[in-house]
Amino acid sequence: MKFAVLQFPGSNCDQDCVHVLRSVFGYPTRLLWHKEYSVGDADAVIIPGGFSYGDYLRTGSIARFSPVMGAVKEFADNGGLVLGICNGFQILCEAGLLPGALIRNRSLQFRCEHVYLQVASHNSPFTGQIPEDKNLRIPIAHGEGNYFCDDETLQSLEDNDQVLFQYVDAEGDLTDHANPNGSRANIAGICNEKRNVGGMMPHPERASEAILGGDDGRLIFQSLITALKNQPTLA
Amino acid sequence: MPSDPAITPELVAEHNLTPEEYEGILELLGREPNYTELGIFSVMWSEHCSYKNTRALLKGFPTQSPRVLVAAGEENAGILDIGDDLAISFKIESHNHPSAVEPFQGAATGVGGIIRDIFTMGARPVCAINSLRFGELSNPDVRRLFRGVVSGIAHYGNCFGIPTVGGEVYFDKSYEGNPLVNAFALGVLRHDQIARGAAKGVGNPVFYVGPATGRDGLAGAAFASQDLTEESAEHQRGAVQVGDPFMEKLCMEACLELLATGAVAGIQDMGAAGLTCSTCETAARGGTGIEIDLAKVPQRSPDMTPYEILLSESQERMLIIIEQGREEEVKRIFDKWDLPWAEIGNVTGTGQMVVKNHGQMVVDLPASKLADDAPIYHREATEPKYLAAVRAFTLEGIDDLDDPTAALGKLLKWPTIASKNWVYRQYDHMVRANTMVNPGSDAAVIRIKADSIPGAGNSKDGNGDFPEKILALAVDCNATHVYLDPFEGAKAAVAECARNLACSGATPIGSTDNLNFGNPHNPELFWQLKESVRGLAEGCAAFDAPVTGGNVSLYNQNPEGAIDPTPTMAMVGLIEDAAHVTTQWFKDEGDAIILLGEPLDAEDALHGLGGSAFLQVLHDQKTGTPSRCNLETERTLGTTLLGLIQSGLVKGAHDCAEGGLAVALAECCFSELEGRNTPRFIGAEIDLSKLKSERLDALLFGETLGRIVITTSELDSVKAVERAKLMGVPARRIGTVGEVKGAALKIKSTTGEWSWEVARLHDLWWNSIDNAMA
Amino acid sequence: MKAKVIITPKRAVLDPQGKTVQTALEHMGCSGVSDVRIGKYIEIEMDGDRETVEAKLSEYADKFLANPNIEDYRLVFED
Amino acid sequence: MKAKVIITPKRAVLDPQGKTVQTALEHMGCSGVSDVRIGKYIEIEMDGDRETVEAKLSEYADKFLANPNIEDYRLVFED
Ligand SMILES: Nc1ncnc2c1ncn2[C@@H]1O[C@H](COP(=O)(O)OP(=O)(O)O)[C@@H](O)[C@H]1O
Ligand SMILES: [Mg+2]
Repeated sequence: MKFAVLQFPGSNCDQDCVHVLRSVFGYPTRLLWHKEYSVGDADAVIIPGGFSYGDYLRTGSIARFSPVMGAVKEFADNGGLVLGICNGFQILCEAGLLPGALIRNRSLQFRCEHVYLQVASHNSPFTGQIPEDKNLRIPIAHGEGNYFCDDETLQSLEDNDQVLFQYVDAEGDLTDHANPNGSRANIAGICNEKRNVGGMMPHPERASEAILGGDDGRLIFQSLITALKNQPTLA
Repeated sequence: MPSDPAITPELVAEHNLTPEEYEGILELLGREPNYTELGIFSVMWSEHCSYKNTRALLKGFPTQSPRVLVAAGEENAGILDIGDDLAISFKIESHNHPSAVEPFQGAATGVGGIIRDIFTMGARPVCAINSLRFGELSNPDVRRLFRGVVSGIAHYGNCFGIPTVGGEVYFDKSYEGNPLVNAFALGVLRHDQIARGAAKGVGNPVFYVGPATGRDGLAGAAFASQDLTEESAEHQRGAVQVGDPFMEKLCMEACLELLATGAVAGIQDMGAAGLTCSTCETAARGGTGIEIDLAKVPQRSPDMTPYEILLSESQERMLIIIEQGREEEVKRIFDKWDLPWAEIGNVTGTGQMVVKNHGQMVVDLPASKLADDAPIYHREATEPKYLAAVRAFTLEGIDDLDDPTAALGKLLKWPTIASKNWVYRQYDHMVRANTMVNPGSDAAVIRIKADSIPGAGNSKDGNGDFPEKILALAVDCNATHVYLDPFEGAKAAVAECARNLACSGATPIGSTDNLNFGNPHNPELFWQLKESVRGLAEGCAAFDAPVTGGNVSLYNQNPEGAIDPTPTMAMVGLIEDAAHVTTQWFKDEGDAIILLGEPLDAEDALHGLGGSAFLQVLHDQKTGTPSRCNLETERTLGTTLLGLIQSGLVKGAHDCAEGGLAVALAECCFSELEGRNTPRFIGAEIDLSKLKSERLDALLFGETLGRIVITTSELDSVKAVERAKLMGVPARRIGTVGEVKGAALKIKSTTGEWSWEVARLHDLWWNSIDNAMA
Repeated sequence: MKAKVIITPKRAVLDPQGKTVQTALEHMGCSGVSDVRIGKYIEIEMDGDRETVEAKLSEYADKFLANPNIEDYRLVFED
Repeated sequence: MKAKVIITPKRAVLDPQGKTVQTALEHMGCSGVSDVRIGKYIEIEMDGDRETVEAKLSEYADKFLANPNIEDYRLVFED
């Protein structure tokens, strides 16, 4: 099983994702430069966090036009698994691979802190291995993580079970207080209708080793790995 | 092109050069400088670049140890060995005046500048910290500066992708209008990756990389070396420098990639005095000369004069000297990263810094004289008059407390003591997935893993048997104490750093300092500087933490007078084993609370209340001789604590600083947030009735140095106390960690017993700055 | 020629920056402000006559400069 | 009434955002772009006649809405 982690100018969580997949989980993982036209032999693609192109104009707006994103689109259209984290989520929304958009946090401030996530759907390659009643504790670090979509889109996200994660408080309640950025319906992560493309603002790669104060993020990578193992195309 | 103005005494003065200095230039050149050359001397001989007022003092710093690979002053930053062929490079630098004028961009470019210093050494920057000073938050203009500075640091660091893992913030009237912004960065490299800022190899081509040069921050170095007045802020020549962290991130990646090819003969960032400083310093270090043609330098506007191009401080630019014949590598790598580059000249053997414009000579100066022969001044120093009153202060008029209940709340709410979460939650402190202890404990702790080394992260194989390292970082300076006693206060700043490192389980290995002072021509202010440097030097020597580099920022004043003397000290330590990483908060109910160190200094007539937060907050008095700093005691305290931590006895450790023992205990009751809006509290029952003290206020809030609160399991408590005593450190059990449910801090003394709801104290402490900024 | 692209947040989209500025204005004593919306103002210097520039810019505004999910835009030409 | 505050980066000041967008446009095949500068566009709905609004807004633009160190602004009134 092989992973590719995209690298745009300004990506800065690329190495962190490589570290987790390679050193924590032990899978071959390579960086994929934004000027590449193919995802090669990768079985899954991670779009990491950071400030691609400085986040100028709108987050993710420039990165989505890079050659590699054409390849990612094709890969996703063919059912390939793609996970966008933070800036990766923003890029996927800009590219139209996920619905909605991520706008400025309502506090207008960048926020770096641990949040609690409720798993809204276990029916996805990104959440399949997370125990039923478990809420995750994972850090966020973003200035534009305020998920916005129109009412219709929100309805269809809910109808199709596309919401993956929602911000909750320590007790597991879905409150406004628990919402760090003003996202609609406390949304922290979603997937597409086909369920092979996922995006989330929190950083599971920063929560995959106990030495960093928590490893709930591992469950997300573990889900991805299990889903890949079960993919019929993979021996 | 308009012709250059004639050199008149007025023009010389405008360039901040004294008539004597101008005489020196005439002598050095044997002729009159032209206008551009005058500009060059003005920046190269400014305090910022030449340290002309402080160089003599700085000689007193300890700069050597077996770990030192590159010592202070040799290069852009020092380098220390951390074992297994690995090394670190770190440095602190100020951006005070630019931040006063334009807080957001000033602070942002300050972070950018220090990061450049680090990757110029060949190291990959892996973390940042900062030290900030502002006026009081009740002043709306102070809030504007504070907000701007913090978001500027956040903007640059977050976007660049460097975790800002710690820092300090103080609020005091003396910084009104003249905030201090000291930024620190640390990078990692292998021994064989050390890069040099020297122009080696006659004939080697000189490259300029990075964005085009504009009229940004013209003569900023000179500006930093003037008193900050309304006028100088208004008339700062040139445009405000705007930082582009995205560009810098690319520039760093490209430079590290280029360095790995072995094609680089020398590399230097363009910081203060941009092209001027980088060309003449590289030539001076290389013992060579350098010749460039300005026509080849990328420019943002078509009509820039040589003077402007040479003195511009446009950001994110580097000067790189390439081994002849390997020019293609620069082209390949910088094109890959879509970065502008230009070949602008070459290394010569003449010893001269020669600048041409379209082939026409504009500057011809002896490089090493320009870089190294700036005048050196031994300024007059006289003890300030205010110190007589400080020393005369007694506690006579200060009634002791009957009930400390309200006082503790007031102190915790005081912005200087209150939680700085409003600040650090805006910083990405976890990017790079290395941060083991986040902001909020005594020191930040990060691990160094394979992808921290330049080049290693890109290798195809896993990280293998990479020997992970763990580092701790702290930055400290109680400038009130320095103001009241510069020598002792400076020593105390070093001791506090060392204590904070010890509390996190680390042994100090090196330090870097930022001297923020007023006008050195004022003998009283110069005395503060001189005494502080002496204190820092003694302190660093005592902890075997050689100074590997630093920065001087003088002329920090507002119309009311100078800032409190602020010799900011940052220290780095090594932690041997992940199991030794220790945080400040209480861990489990029933644990024993032990105080290491003498509760009160018997020889201190003020019992630790001199210059204390308590006197400032509750009695509105900023005076009194502060607690003495006994370096020998502090050193023993540190090694003893480390010994206890390494033998697995210690569950938590927190030193006593501003606000004294009571504030330290309260802080131990608040752990780091578990999650958003989710604090974790734990109570404590403290019995101080066995401690001899004439005054309750001194016992609870006095700032006697050399004290650390630790916790151990009940089972280990006797052993810990005995071991400490055996090492010569006073130690006594003072209480027990209490319940989580309805957590309360209870303190008993000979005169009474008081109880505080931890949640309530936490609210005052946690939300104070938030509320002030709302 | 010089063209301007004015990008404004869609009515239905929450504009946190606009809201914050509005509140700040009130706090500063600037009364009577009932709405603030903050968008972008892009000035582009570009070769070609008005028609070509307009065609090109519409294309790039549609697909890149503005995000139709959350923003509206209009082009402005002067002198 | 409705007023607009148009805020643009000063000429002499670097506009990294504009530069990045300019390069991006080129890479996307939008040729002939020689300059891009990105500023802000603020729409304010406010009580009062044109004169009062103008006076007020100038004051707040100077001290709050624009950053005089790096930005210029102008007020625009329409209908
Ligand atoms: N400017 C800042 N940036 C990041 N973290 C900060 C800043 N100021 C304070 N902190 C963090 O808040 C905590 C408390 O700081 P401080 O009160 O200075 O502690 P101490 O007295 O132990 O030195 C530390 O963990 C520190 O790193
Ligand atoms: Mg401390």
